Amino acid sequence: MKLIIAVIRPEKLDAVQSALQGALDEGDGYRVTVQTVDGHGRQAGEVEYFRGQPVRQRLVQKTQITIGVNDKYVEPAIQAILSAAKTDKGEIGDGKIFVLPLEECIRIRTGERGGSAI
Amino acid sequence: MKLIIAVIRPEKLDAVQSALQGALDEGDGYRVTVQTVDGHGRQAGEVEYFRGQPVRQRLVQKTQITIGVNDKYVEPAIQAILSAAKTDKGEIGDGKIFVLPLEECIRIRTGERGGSAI
Amino acid sequence: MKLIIAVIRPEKLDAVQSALQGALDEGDGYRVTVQTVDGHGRQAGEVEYFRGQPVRQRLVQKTQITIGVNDKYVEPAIQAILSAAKTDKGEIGDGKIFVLPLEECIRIRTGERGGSAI
Amino acid sequence: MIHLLAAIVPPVPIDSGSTAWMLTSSALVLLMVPGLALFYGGMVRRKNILTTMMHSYVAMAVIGVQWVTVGYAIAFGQSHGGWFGWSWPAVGLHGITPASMYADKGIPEFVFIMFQGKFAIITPALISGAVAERMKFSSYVVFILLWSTFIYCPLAHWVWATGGWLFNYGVLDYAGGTVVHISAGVSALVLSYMLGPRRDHPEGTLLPNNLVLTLLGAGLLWFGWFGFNAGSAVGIEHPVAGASAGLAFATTQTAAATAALVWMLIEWQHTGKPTSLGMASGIVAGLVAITPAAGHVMPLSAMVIGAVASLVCFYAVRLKSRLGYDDSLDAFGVHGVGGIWGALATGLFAVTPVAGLFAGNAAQFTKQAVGVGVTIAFAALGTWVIAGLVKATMGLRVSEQQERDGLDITIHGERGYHF
Amino acid sequence: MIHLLAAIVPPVPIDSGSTAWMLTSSALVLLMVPGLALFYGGMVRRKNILTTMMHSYVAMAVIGVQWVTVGYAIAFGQSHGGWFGWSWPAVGLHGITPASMYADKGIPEFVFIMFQGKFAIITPALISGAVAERMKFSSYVVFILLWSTFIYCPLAHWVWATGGWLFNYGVLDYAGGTVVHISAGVSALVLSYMLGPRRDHPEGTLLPNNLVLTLLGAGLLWFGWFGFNAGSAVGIEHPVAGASAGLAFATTQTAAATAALVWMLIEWQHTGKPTSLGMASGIVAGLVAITPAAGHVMPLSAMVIGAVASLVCFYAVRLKSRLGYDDSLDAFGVHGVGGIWGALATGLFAVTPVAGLFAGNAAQFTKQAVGVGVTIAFAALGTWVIAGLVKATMGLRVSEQQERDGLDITIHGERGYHF
Amino acid sequence: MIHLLAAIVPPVPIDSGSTAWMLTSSALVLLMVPGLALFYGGMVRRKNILTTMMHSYVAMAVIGVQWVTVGYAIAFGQSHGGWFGWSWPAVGLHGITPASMYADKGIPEFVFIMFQGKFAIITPALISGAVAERMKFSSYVVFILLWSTFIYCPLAHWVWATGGWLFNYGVLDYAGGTVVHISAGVSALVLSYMLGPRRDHPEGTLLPNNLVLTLLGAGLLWFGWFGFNAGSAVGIEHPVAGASAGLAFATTQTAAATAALVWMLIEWQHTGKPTSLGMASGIVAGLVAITPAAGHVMPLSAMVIGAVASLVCFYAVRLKSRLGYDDSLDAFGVHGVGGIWGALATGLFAVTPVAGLFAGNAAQFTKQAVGVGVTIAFAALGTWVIAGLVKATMGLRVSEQQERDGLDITIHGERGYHF
Ligand SMILES: Nc1ncnc2c1ncn2[C@@H]1O[C@H](COP(=O)(O)OP(=O)(O)O)[C@@H](O)[C@H]1O
Ligand SMILES: Nc1ncnc2c1ncn2[C@@H]1O[C@H](COP(=O)(O)OP(=O)(O)O)[C@@H](O)[C@H]1O
Ligand SMILES: Nc1ncnc2c1ncn2[C@@H]1O[C@H](COP(=O)(O)OP(=O)(O)O)[C@@H](O)[C@H]1O
Repeated sequence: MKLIIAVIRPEKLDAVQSALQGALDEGDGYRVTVQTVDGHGRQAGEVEYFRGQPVRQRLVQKTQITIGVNDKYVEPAIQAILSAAKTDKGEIGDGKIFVLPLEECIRIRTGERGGSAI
Repeated sequence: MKLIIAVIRPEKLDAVQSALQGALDEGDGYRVTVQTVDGHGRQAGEVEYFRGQPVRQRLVQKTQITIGVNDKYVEPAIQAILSAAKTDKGEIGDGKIFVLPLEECIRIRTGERGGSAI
Repeated sequence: MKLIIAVIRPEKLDAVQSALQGALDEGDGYRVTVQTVDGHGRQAGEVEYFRGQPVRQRLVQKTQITIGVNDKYVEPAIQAILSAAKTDKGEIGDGKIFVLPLEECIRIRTGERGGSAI
Repeated sequence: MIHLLAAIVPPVPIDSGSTAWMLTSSALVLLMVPGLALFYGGMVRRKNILTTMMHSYVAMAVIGVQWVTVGYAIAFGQSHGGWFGWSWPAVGLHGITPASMYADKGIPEFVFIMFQGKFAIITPALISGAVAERMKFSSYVVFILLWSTFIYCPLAHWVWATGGWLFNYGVLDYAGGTVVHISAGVSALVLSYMLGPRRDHPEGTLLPNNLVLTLLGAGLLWFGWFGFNAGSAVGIEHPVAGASAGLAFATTQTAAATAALVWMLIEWQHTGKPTSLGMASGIVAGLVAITPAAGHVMPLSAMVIGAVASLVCFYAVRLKSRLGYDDSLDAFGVHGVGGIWGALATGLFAVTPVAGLFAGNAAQFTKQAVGVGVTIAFAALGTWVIAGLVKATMGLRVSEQQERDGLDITIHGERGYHF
Repeated sequence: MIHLLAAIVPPVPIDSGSTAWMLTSSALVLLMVPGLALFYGGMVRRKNILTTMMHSYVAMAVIGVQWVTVGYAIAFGQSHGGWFGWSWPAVGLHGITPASMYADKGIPEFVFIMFQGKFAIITPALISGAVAERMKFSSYVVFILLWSTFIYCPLAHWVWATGGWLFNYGVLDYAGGTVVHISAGVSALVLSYMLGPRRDHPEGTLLPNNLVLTLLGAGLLWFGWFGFNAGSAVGIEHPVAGASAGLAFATTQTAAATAALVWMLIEWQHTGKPTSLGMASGIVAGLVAITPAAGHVMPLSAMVIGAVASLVCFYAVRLKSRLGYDDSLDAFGVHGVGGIWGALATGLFAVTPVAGLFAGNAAQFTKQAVGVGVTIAFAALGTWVIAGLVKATMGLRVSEQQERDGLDITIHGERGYHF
Repeated sequence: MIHLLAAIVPPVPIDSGSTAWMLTSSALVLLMVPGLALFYGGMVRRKNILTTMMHSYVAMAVIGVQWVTVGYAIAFGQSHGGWFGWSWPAVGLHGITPASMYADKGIPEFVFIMFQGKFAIITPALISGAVAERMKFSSYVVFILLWSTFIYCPLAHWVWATGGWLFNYGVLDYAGGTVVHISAGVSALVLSYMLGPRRDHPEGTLLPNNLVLTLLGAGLLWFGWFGFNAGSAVGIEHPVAGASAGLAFATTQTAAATAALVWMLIEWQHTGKPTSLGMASGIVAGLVAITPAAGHVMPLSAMVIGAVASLVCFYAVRLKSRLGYDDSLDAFGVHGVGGIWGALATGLFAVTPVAGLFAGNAAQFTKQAVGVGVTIAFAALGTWVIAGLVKATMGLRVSEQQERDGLDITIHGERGYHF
């Protein structure tokens, strides 16, 4: 099992969710946890103005999604994210995917553990 | 050391915190980091209305808690979460627990590392 | 590759970002993802008043930063965080750093994988 | 408000200045309803902000219609033995013409009706502070409709209408200490007992979602209250925009300022933290307490009334945790207690047009005490009956799950904020 | 508003009561602009809240200047054949003195100019509801400047100025059913077709960022509308603060309350969820519909007008998804449809000073229908020409990326909230 | 405001229209305080929003009490050599009765007292913009109490009271250019120097937490300012709701609109981003600048005054980063600079009742310059002394940790939002 953490553009969330649904849904829906984050990558923060004075933000708003998957779904999930989160030609700020080892997964409702709980 | 990440119902946070305190507090408090997330699992998002038109949200608000623990506390922590986060008979949307390997842990205040820093 | 997750005081974020820039920037910027969290450690939550009645919050607002780094940058990143996030003499509530193994990293823009994508 | 029977006075020409002030006052009192919605709405948890605001807004809709349909007829129609009014032409206002004048005040009757209608709207909305975060919305709507018809309208008749029995007896209530605040506050208390506390109440991490709204609401209330009190000169004199209105304006301002200051000082003394909620609460407590007295007392007395209002309300609010009822936003603690103090204080400090105890007329204090006692008894009993009926037929409370998930999404299908 | 030519009446002394009410009314109508900004601003997504509010605020700036420069001269200057006005002394108001009186109403002409100027400001701002979240700000500014000068000002002249051709023909429009609401609503519809829908519109997860603001905005609108409608007694009688103002106040209050109640009941019936947005929409629909009728009909008729307004607007709003245009915040669905209903209803229910159909004067209904038809045609055509010109020269829409990232940051360089 | 000694004029009967307008104006000016609280509150960081709002609200409490206790006596009591007033009956207003009339204006003295009291409340609150995010709350409270008593009240006496030395000399200040805006703005500058900059100020990521509040605040200020300026006709003529009020209303509206437009255009030109904060700032700058001139100049002059106000304030605000002081929310940049320009412009453009430079009376410009100079000197010196005393005894600034954690939680024990 792996835990996939991806940081994407907020406006791509809808597309990514649809792509994940395509890749992961086995009939009982797909599962994902989403949160709002601020990121700093090569992309610079936005400039805002306060009474005529420019203020450059250090961070840009991003969306982070977390998905626990069984091993055989890792690559499909990555491909789904890649295809949906990338802008036309790929632009700075498109984001990043991290894959972490996941040792255990437990469904709170039933107490099931492991691959079937994911 | 493990890093436990659990996604629970927001309204269960108080109960889970109390349970964790019971399981983890060795006299110097218990430690946990909490954040607000949005999730998609088998549970469907809520329906809202905008001038008579129903709008189904894709995501449901959830609470994510993160706990770094020494190995012997992994199971007690999981049990505490399971007992406190589950609704009476277990309902869809009760949430999930992920356990990740944790290689290192450092207390910023002292610079201590490893199990005693957790 | 490692994923470093650090929970720090919100008011230290600017200093930590500058320190990370010093430690990690190889000319193409440094990368970090930031989010607002609530924490419970030895530090107690704040007391607020509601019509004369004190209400102790269980949680304190913290900032969490996440950084994916190649192995040789792990220690410099940790040192940067430690130096910038610590209050003068080190106070309860200064925060914690977790280091997790990172198996894969993918740049969405290019599809690059591994160390060069980080 | 004291006023004469329209029928027996000769027609007076329009006084445009008085009409201007009464139109303005009526608009100001309407604005108090959104003000109240913000004041209350800011104090609840995020998941209940819309339903809390809707408690005020729906009063504008429901009582707004009820008032022109039958409310005015019951409150200000021909008196039946001093107990209630009824005049067929007042039903749906169908017999009132633009040329109908109100008494001898030089203003169109429509303007008086509207001014009074705004009082009828805000009074049940005040009650809603006690039921926040757990009352069924449909039951609330039915409750305020019945409450307004069977408690508020008769009470307004007793105290304010020519021929009303408390009016005849001589109870002074310039702008609604008994009719508005005591009646709403006491009913709030009864209702909070009947509803029971919020499920997660005793644990008490119920922090206000947005104190900015509460402060703004208090500001709008203060602003609108000038119409409420200084507009109530319509019961006293002609022209309406004259000496009595000027006095009422001055005492309203002075009592609110003093009460805000005193509440802040009490908090500073007690906890070291002068809160913005305390500031807002002090403002409202002062405004409540001066309401029955506004045009009857001098500014220095208004200071005392305001100062004492904050003292008694501050301690009344703390009582609640000891007595175990859950008056969520202190509708009783502020409006009930503040109103009782204000109505009694009118009997102490009044100088015009009638003297009070300190000016040598002890009888007036007795009259005020009777007015207070009658209002408490009538409102408590009436609420107990009406809420009992609603409870038996529709139920008063939302389900446990609705309360947990918040009333906004479960009842109204909306969330206050999408940030 | 019906009024006589200032030149031919003998001077009347200042009536301080009427002046007080008109000063107050003018201030109240100004407050409707921030009210509208909140009403609309709360409904859009967080990334567009400031630009949506700016649509209203910039009208205060741009039309505020245009009105005193040439707008008043076009609308209320010497009539040229009933088609438009022009008086050199009215340009920049340079020939008007503090002592100049308006007609025979006992108020300074400056006060009348200001009152009318507030109407000129809010009308184009109403349109902005249709263009939210995608129109270029610079194009919007140019558009409203041209629209106000070439559509609003002439239309106000036709309907309200002595000598205006629709005025002479006998169309009744107490406070702006045709001039304000139909013209704005129809222009909004045309503009939303010309702009096209928001890119992410059909998917429809476009939830309002802050309904608290929308509710507060509706409350401020209701409050300000008393100035809008009851201040429009200036067209009818002297003193202005008199019988007609009183009637207009009463019908405004009654229609708004009834419409709010009915919209809520419709929603309860349809979806089981009485929403706060529905409450706010009902309030506005009722206020819109009563506007042309306010001082002409009785309160019971106002109830009917308000109730029907919510019915027709509720269904009109639903039409939009079927017809495929994206009137983002329902400027047409509420103001256009509500205004048409109100203008026609005035022909049905009017009793004073002219009778309508139900009082036996069928001719008045015809006149109203003509007024509605002319306004629709003129506004639609005019908007099509003006927006066409702007589109050809400056473009109407923001870029795809600006729309995606939000107009606040990309156009105004700001974000509404930094929480 | 120019007014005559009450004692020497024969009693005038109540004019209900004037009284209506003055009651309304007093209420409107009170609403400016919550308006200011929002305007300022929206601009600070989230952690300081409540304390920033409390700076305005606490002025309602503290100065509200001070004014009826001694403030009015000092400002408008019997003049002692033109330097300060004092009348025993005015202390606690104990010798004033509802029947006491103000001068020959046909309004109760209580109404005049209330109107003036609202000015006394808002003036120190304006200063708070300079001290935001770092001043100790207790010190702020003591400071405004002393400042109002020893700077504001005497200054009001000098300029506005019959017998005041600047009044006798002939300085024109219709509604408070010198007394209110210059005095507050200059004191703000001195105080910001004495306090020193916010610790994290130069790094400058100090983005406003909620511009929606700032826009709403600017809207409420605009609305309330009609009472501020057009109500100040009370100093000029009877009836108060007459020609002078009408003129003041028209110039207020025109200057605000023009200034808002010009500020927007300057920003568009400079940075390409017409901001909502710029819109709000332009509105306020225009309102400030027209204040002393409102009833003295014609609308075309008001346009020039408004336009120039935005120009000078826009550049004055930028000065601050160069001169290194931290006037957090530009109390000096907008109120000080705008007030100075407005007071001088009054000397240029005045036409009624006295002529200014452009109407051939150069002497008036000199008088205005003297008025400006005296006000600057007195306010600067007085603030330096008072703030110095407070600094020496209580300290002016919060601790470093309080500033870091935010003043809301550390001083008031609250957070603005719990989302
Ligand atoms: N190594 C990293 N560690 C943490 N977050 C990262 C890392 N790389 C990218 N991110 C997150 O992804 C967002 C987008 O990154 P992007 O600018 O597309 O990366 P790159 O510059 O590598 O193409 C960043 O704002 C940041 O939130
Ligand atoms: N595999 C997963 N990956 C990421 N998040 C998950 C996963 N499974 C569950 N979650 C999170 O937990 C929340 C509750 O899940 P739930 O509906 O109870 O899961 P299940 O359908 O497996 O019982 C989801 O909304 C989501 O945020
Ligand atoms: N073991 C842990 N698991 C999860 N979060 C932790 C842990 N230890 C610390 N934290 C986070 O770091 C924050 C600061 O911790 P702190 O009080 O400085 O820790 P300590 O008491 O160990 O010095 C906490 O509020 C919490 O959010």
